[in-house]
Amino acid sequence: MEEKLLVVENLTTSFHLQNGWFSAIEDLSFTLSSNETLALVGESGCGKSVTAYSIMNLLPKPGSRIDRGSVLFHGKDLVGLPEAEMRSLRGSKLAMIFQEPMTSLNPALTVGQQIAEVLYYHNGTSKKEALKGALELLDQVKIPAAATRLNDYPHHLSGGMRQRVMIAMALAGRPEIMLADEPTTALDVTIQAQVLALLDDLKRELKMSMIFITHDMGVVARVADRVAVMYGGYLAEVAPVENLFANPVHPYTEALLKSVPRLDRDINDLNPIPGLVPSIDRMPKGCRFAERCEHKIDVCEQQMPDLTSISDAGNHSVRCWVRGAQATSNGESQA
Amino acid sequence: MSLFPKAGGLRRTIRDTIRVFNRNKTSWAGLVLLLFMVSLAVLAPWISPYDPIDQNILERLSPASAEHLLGTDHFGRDILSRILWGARISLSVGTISVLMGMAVGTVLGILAGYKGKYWDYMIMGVMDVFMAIPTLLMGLMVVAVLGPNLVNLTIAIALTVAPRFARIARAPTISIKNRDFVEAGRAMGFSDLRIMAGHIFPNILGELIVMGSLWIATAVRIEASLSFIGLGVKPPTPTWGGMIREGFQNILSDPWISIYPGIFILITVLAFNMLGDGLRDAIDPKLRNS
Amino acid sequence: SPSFAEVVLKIGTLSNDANQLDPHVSTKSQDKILFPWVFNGLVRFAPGSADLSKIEADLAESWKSSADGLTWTFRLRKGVQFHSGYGELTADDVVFSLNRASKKETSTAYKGYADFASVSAPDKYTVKIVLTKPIPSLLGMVTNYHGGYIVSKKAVEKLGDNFKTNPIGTGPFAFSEYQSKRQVTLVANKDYFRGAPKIDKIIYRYLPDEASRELAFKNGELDLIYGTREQRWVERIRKDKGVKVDIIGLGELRTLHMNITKGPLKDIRVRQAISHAVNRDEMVAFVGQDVAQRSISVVPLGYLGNTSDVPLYKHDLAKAKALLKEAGYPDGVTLKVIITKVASLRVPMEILQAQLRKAGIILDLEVVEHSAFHKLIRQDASPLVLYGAARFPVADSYLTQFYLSDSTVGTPTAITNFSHCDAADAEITAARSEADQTKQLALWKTAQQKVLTQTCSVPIFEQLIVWARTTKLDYGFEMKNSLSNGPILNEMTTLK
Amino acid sequence: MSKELLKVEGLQTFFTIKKGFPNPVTHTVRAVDEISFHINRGESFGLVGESGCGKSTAGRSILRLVEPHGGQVHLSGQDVLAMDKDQLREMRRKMQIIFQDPYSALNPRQTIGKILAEPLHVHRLGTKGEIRDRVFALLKEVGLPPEAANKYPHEFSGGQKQRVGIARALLFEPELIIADEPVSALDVSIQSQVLALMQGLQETHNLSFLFISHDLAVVRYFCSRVAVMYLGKIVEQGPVKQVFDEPLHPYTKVLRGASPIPDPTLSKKMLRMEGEVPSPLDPPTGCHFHPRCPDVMEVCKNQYPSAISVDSERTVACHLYSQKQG
Amino acid sequence: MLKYVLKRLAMAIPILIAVLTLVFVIIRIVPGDPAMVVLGDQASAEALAALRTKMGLDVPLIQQYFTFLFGAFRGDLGASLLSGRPVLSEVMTVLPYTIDLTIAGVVIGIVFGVPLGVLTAVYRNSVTDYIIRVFSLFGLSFPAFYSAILLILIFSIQFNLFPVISDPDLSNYGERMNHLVLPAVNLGLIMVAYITRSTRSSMLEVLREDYVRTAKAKGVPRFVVITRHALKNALIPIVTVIGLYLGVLIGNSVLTEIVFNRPGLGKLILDALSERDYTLLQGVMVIYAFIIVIVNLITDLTYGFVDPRVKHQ
Ligand SMILES: Nc1ncnc2c1ncn2[C@@H]1O[C@H](COP(=O)(O)OP(=O)(O)OP(=O)(O)O)[C@@H](O)[C@H]1O
Ligand SMILES: Nc1ncnc2c1ncn2[C@@H]1O[C@H](COP(=O)(O)OP(=O)(O)OP(=O)(O)O)[C@@H](O)[C@H]1O
Ligand SMILES: [Mg+2]
Ligand SMILES: [Mg+2]
Repeated sequence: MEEKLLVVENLTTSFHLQNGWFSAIEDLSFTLSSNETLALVGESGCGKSVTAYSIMNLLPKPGSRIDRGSVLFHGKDLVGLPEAEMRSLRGSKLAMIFQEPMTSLNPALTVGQQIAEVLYYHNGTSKKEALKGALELLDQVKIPAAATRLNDYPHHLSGGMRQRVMIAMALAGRPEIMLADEPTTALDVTIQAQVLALLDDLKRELKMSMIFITHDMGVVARVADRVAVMYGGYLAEVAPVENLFANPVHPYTEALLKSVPRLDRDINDLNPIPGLVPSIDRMPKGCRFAERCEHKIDVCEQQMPDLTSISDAGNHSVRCWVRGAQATSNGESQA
Repeated sequence: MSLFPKAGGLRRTIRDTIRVFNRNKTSWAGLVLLLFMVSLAVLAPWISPYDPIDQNILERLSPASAEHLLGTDHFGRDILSRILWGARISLSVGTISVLMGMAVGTVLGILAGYKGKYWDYMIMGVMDVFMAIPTLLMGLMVVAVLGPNLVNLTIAIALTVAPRFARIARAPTISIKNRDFVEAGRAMGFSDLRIMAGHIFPNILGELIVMGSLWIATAVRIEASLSFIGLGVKPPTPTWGGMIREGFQNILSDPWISIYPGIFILITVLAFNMLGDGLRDAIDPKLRNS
Repeated sequence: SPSFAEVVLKIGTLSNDANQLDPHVSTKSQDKILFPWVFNGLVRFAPGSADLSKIEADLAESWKSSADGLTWTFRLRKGVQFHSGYGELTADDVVFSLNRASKKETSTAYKGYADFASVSAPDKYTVKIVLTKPIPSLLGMVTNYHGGYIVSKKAVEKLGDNFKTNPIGTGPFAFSEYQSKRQVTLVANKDYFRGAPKIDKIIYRYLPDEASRELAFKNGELDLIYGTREQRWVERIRKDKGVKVDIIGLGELRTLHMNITKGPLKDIRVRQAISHAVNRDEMVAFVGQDVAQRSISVVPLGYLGNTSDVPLYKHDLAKAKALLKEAGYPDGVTLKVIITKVASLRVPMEILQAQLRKAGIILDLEVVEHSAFHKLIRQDASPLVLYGAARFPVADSYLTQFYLSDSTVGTPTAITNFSHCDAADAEITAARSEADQTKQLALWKTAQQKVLTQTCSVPIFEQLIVWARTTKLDYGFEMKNSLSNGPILNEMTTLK
Repeated sequence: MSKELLKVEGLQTFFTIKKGFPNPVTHTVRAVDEISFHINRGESFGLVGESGCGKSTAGRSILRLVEPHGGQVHLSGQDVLAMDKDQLREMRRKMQIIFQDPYSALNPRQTIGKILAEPLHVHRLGTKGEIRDRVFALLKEVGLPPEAANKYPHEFSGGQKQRVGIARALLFEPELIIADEPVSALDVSIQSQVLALMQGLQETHNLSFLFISHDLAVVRYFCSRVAVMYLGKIVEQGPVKQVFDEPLHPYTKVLRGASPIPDPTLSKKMLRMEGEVPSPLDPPTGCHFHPRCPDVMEVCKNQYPSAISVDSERTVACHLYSQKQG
Repeated sequence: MLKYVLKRLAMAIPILIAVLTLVFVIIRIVPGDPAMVVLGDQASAEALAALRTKMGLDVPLIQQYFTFLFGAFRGDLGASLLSGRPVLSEVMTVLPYTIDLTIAGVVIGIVFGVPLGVLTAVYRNSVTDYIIRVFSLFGLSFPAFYSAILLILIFSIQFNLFPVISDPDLSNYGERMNHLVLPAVNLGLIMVAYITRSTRSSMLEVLREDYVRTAKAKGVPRFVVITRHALKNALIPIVTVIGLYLGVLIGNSVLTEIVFNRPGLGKLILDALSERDYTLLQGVMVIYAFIIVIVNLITDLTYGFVDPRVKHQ
């Protein structure tokens, strides 16, 4: 079996709200191989960002905690790692880019300074060399006239350029894993296309792994090798991208694909998913999708199913009473 | 009568307020202190042990005792009684002046912010002129001109407060004016007045209340400062600042004459500051969830 | 640069600034205090006294008057030098000074010199004064007080307007520097004709705030301060180690003047009611035995001509109320009264306010700036005027300025007759040129009786002046009375 | 009654802005620069384009929420731009707007009931009882329970708030609704709910929509005709299927190619394109698109192409086609 | 840049004129007579009239107004009615004292306020946070005159460390500093309170910003995140606050100068007011308005300095 770069197991993270602790992600397990792109998809609030922050150990403190689970990076558990050690990983081995290129760059520092900083603190290069390195990185992310841009402040740049700067910054430490939290959601389609293409090229060149967070199934189709669909803090379905689109198993995945209008074909009637995504302090008891699910059976509202593999290759797993691996056994016992 | 009576309207408002207060406990402390001060002021005629202006030369400058809980001043007047009556002045001058300044300033600020263009230039231009004169100096001049009395003192402070509130009201007005619901109002054919009074004002009210309570604290201090300089209200009317000024003469021998009113000023200003501070934290949505 | 043994005396005085350091012009306490340190008169009160009968020679060595009392001749001391190299004092300077003092344009004391026919200098060291009528107390007019100070002619002519901030005299201390609103610095006049002073430098600081003065004194930043004129203060500060308190006369008489021409006060019964409502004993008790005296007449104690044989109204609230009722004010009256911010008048006024309230007379006090107060009371804006003053210690000065109808405020010859009193015009004028001392005294007595019968004013108490000093400061004589309101500092004064 | 409900001709809206410190310079943004189109009764007309191209400004100009600088807008034959204040009030009952951001579109200090009732009060449309009934009816129609009337906006999810926005737009029973990106801010699953709701309402009320969006898929689903905007100008318009399936203008092609399609087998071939969207403060000379255009010609750099009717329903503004014709 | 400064100064002219007019009008309504102040209470009516003529108080108000206005713009604020010295020189003698005091107050405010504010923001809701916040609330609530009195009682009278009267010889630096300590602390305390609070709230806001998260994600040391990334941006609102509270500061400096008997604009203005020294009063108000205008300008220029978005637009 190929080496698993990152193994996330039973990760559970909670937030403190007015009336107690509530888990935003629960029992999350997935793996990431080297040079692989895993897409995390799901609607707003399903816990995509929290997953990323939990891996990076960037959860807002106080007010949040990792209840259990582990994040094994090269076999080393990142959960509970001392802050100093974690910091040396952040920005070098593990890099992250964010959704809002407008607000994620420091308005008071030049683009060059912000990129050079990574080199300065991680590689111990001199400030001057770091700036030189920053210039190379800007070239690498295809920013025209990079030398002049080095001294620009973020507000001089357009959204697409800023996102490239963010990418350059993430690349500075030669990361093994890049976590991209909706990096193109705020961009126009044409610019999104450019950034996606850039990420694609870079990934190939640098042999990075990537966790790509998005809610846009179109983008998933474009970038992902494997897809993990999240709902209400749980993983609903994990599968290679072709499998998922060709054969969505979880009712949520299926409904999601059917509910979006498509540019390439006529859809006369949309099939909206009824109801709302529940918030973390009001999660239903059993399967969290149950109340919106067309196929629900009694057990769905009682108990959460496990994430089980349904394919022979072992690469397609689903968490569902009706269509998952537990379906037959439980369905029978229920019936 | 409301068209859609809210589920337990008043109770709900109270509940919301309590929730807001609970986020920052200092609001509670401030409120309690303040209510205490206000009740002292309101009840002064009944609870103050002596007539605040009654002199008793023979008992002058006596320290705290069973008869005079906080002692007497250099005219032999009961300090506790004077403080209680003085609370009425300090609190009412502070509150009324800020309310006046707030009313004028808010109207002008909303107008300037909403109408923009020359309205903005004119109004804010005039406000800038007033702002170019430091608060205390403005009070100093106005009181010196109109003569020191309660009304003039109040006007003086209101004059310095108004331009600040114009500023405070203008900034959020400009940002709210660009919010879609204002645009929606215009698309519905609402008049400017309705939009300003019915839609913008309620949305900046929270901020105004917060700033209001902080400015009352300042106003109480200004009143005390003007009285300290000797531009307060007429004798023998008791005011806290005036009492400190009078007591200052005897600060070395009979410090309590200044210390007691000083403590009351401190507590009152503190109470308003705490209340305003807490409210500010509670009302600021950015500070709210964390 | 401060030499190692320089003796510096630091004084804290009242008021926030000098007014004018011109002795002929300024009558302000803060200025008056330092004039006797810088200037001399032809004669002087014995240091520490204000007794007219103890006048000694000063710039003049000797003097005599003609038999008819109309011509006075003074022999000057020789070799007296003006400060800052303005040369020797000569008769010319004296002539110049006395003429200056008697001119309206250059002096505020000019009224007192109305009966001077001429002042001349027969020779360098002789001065001759010719009068139009005899003035029995002429010597008083050439003492070290107000118009009597001798200034340098050369300096006045050279400095012009600047003289008022750069005074040149012959006294023990010479003016060195004036910093507005801060201080005046004087330095020892090493050539002083009575010998070089032992204090090298005087820093005379303007510190209007009593508490600040005291704090600074306590902290050793000041050696001598103008004190708070209250018994308690005096007693307290006396207890401190190394502190000596001097209570100096002559006192300032605090009088409540009532405008007899206006409003309810037109009715004599209302004025009498006020007189009865005033409680002098309480007032004195407030201010304190050591620093206040109950006044006995409209002329202050210790003034030539003062008498207790006058109808002073006793404190009697019942009578006050009855009189008010009789006058048609059964529910009392309310009077809008203007008063200065300055504590020495405001505080007694506040006490009066409380006293009169008990008789149903409500005073609505408007506290204004001191200068506004002076302006307004001269416009008859206040029916009651509480005024405190010390004048040259002769009954005439007081009676003329406060009770002669010539001096009524609002008239061209106005001085300080706030009550519009006209009861004793004849007596006051007659007494002034009465050569016979006994007759003069009788006239003054009648005048005082008449003023009180008309109830023009309520004399209340006399306020003495308090100075506190470190015991290191020794005047060299007993400091009892001083016309300047301040201690006399001269060559005898030492600071250890 | 004519088929044509709204006719926009040569509409222009400019903004002047000051930029720079310490010495600001005034720039003119031609946010909407001579656009023309029409909308038929009962039709949904789409307006697509990238951020900042002037879509919202166009919508707001038609409603006169911003004052246009030129051109003509006719609603049912009436000249909207010539109306005085009173006429404008009347007109606004026929033409309403839905906003993109459901959070900012509702006054956070008013209950939903108040938000919906106030306009009726202002226009004196009925007694209190009638107004109340109308509000409840509308809530029901947009799929909200009657209790919603007592609640405040923050107590609702984005999709529910957008429903309130739609209900408000329906208050006066307008003929035309300008929907400015009504679903862009919504979650995927909610987006389809709201789209379905709007579609249903359109049928029952015979509404016309000016549907502004940057999402071609949504426009393709919702609209019958579409105009593509680029930097203040319409570059192409026509029936939605024709425009998206066989785009003429190079920009439309780019836009289409860049739009992700949820199908891994198709989308890996997504178009790659260089160049940034130019600043509207300083648009390129000639055809605004020429710096990014794969088919750029010399003429494109100097001259803005005029709109050419390709057939009765399609126009395109591109030199490629003017030459073919000429 | 120079052009901008000049333009801003030109824009201040109408404000200054308006302030001048306001002050002129207000002052003339005040009762009281400067001639009387000069001549004293025994002066004759004639002498008073003569002096009024000499002081230029007998010409029509409107003429006085224009004389004053034109004078002011030539930099001539007239002569003090009382001392006869030019107003400008009166102001200049005391200005160093006020400037010393104000700058020291602001410096104390910044030196202590900013770090304390950062501390409270970083350790939000901790004991440190509460303690500092309570102290800053107290700082705000003390009237300036009251804190001044307490400082004197404690440090001068009790411990005998500093003089009661702050009236140093400016050429003697030791004395100048020694006399400055208490008044500056008095002024600084309040400034510390204001700055701590505003630093805290602007730091809290900035710490929530996405770019701070970015900095953390880059693995930059915490101290660098707080200073270089957060504080640098938080400074912008802090500058505003410092500019905004200058008015308060001036008010407090007046009170401080009074209690410490320190020469300065505050005492000058109070004296001028109590003595009806019209020209001096006008002059000082003009200077104050001018200072405020200048400070506003400096504040705006500082924005350009700390906020590249402003600088490079
Ligand atoms: N700091 C926090 N405090 C409390 N709750 C939080 C916090 N951050 C996230 N949550 C909750 O955790 C849940 C998951 O949030 P998360 O940000 O991971 O969602 P997401 O999938 O990234 O959504 P989006 O697409 O909106 O970014 C949400 O319900 C959110 O309310
Ligand atoms: N009030 C305004 N003042 C100045 N410029 C404006 C104003 N409103 C819009 N603009 C400018 O006009 C141009 C068009 O803006 P508009 O909002 O119409 O674009 P849009 O196509 O709706 O964009 P988006 O998709 O971001 O909503 C933009 O460059 C914008 O910056
Ligand atoms: Mg997220
Ligand atoms: Mg828009």
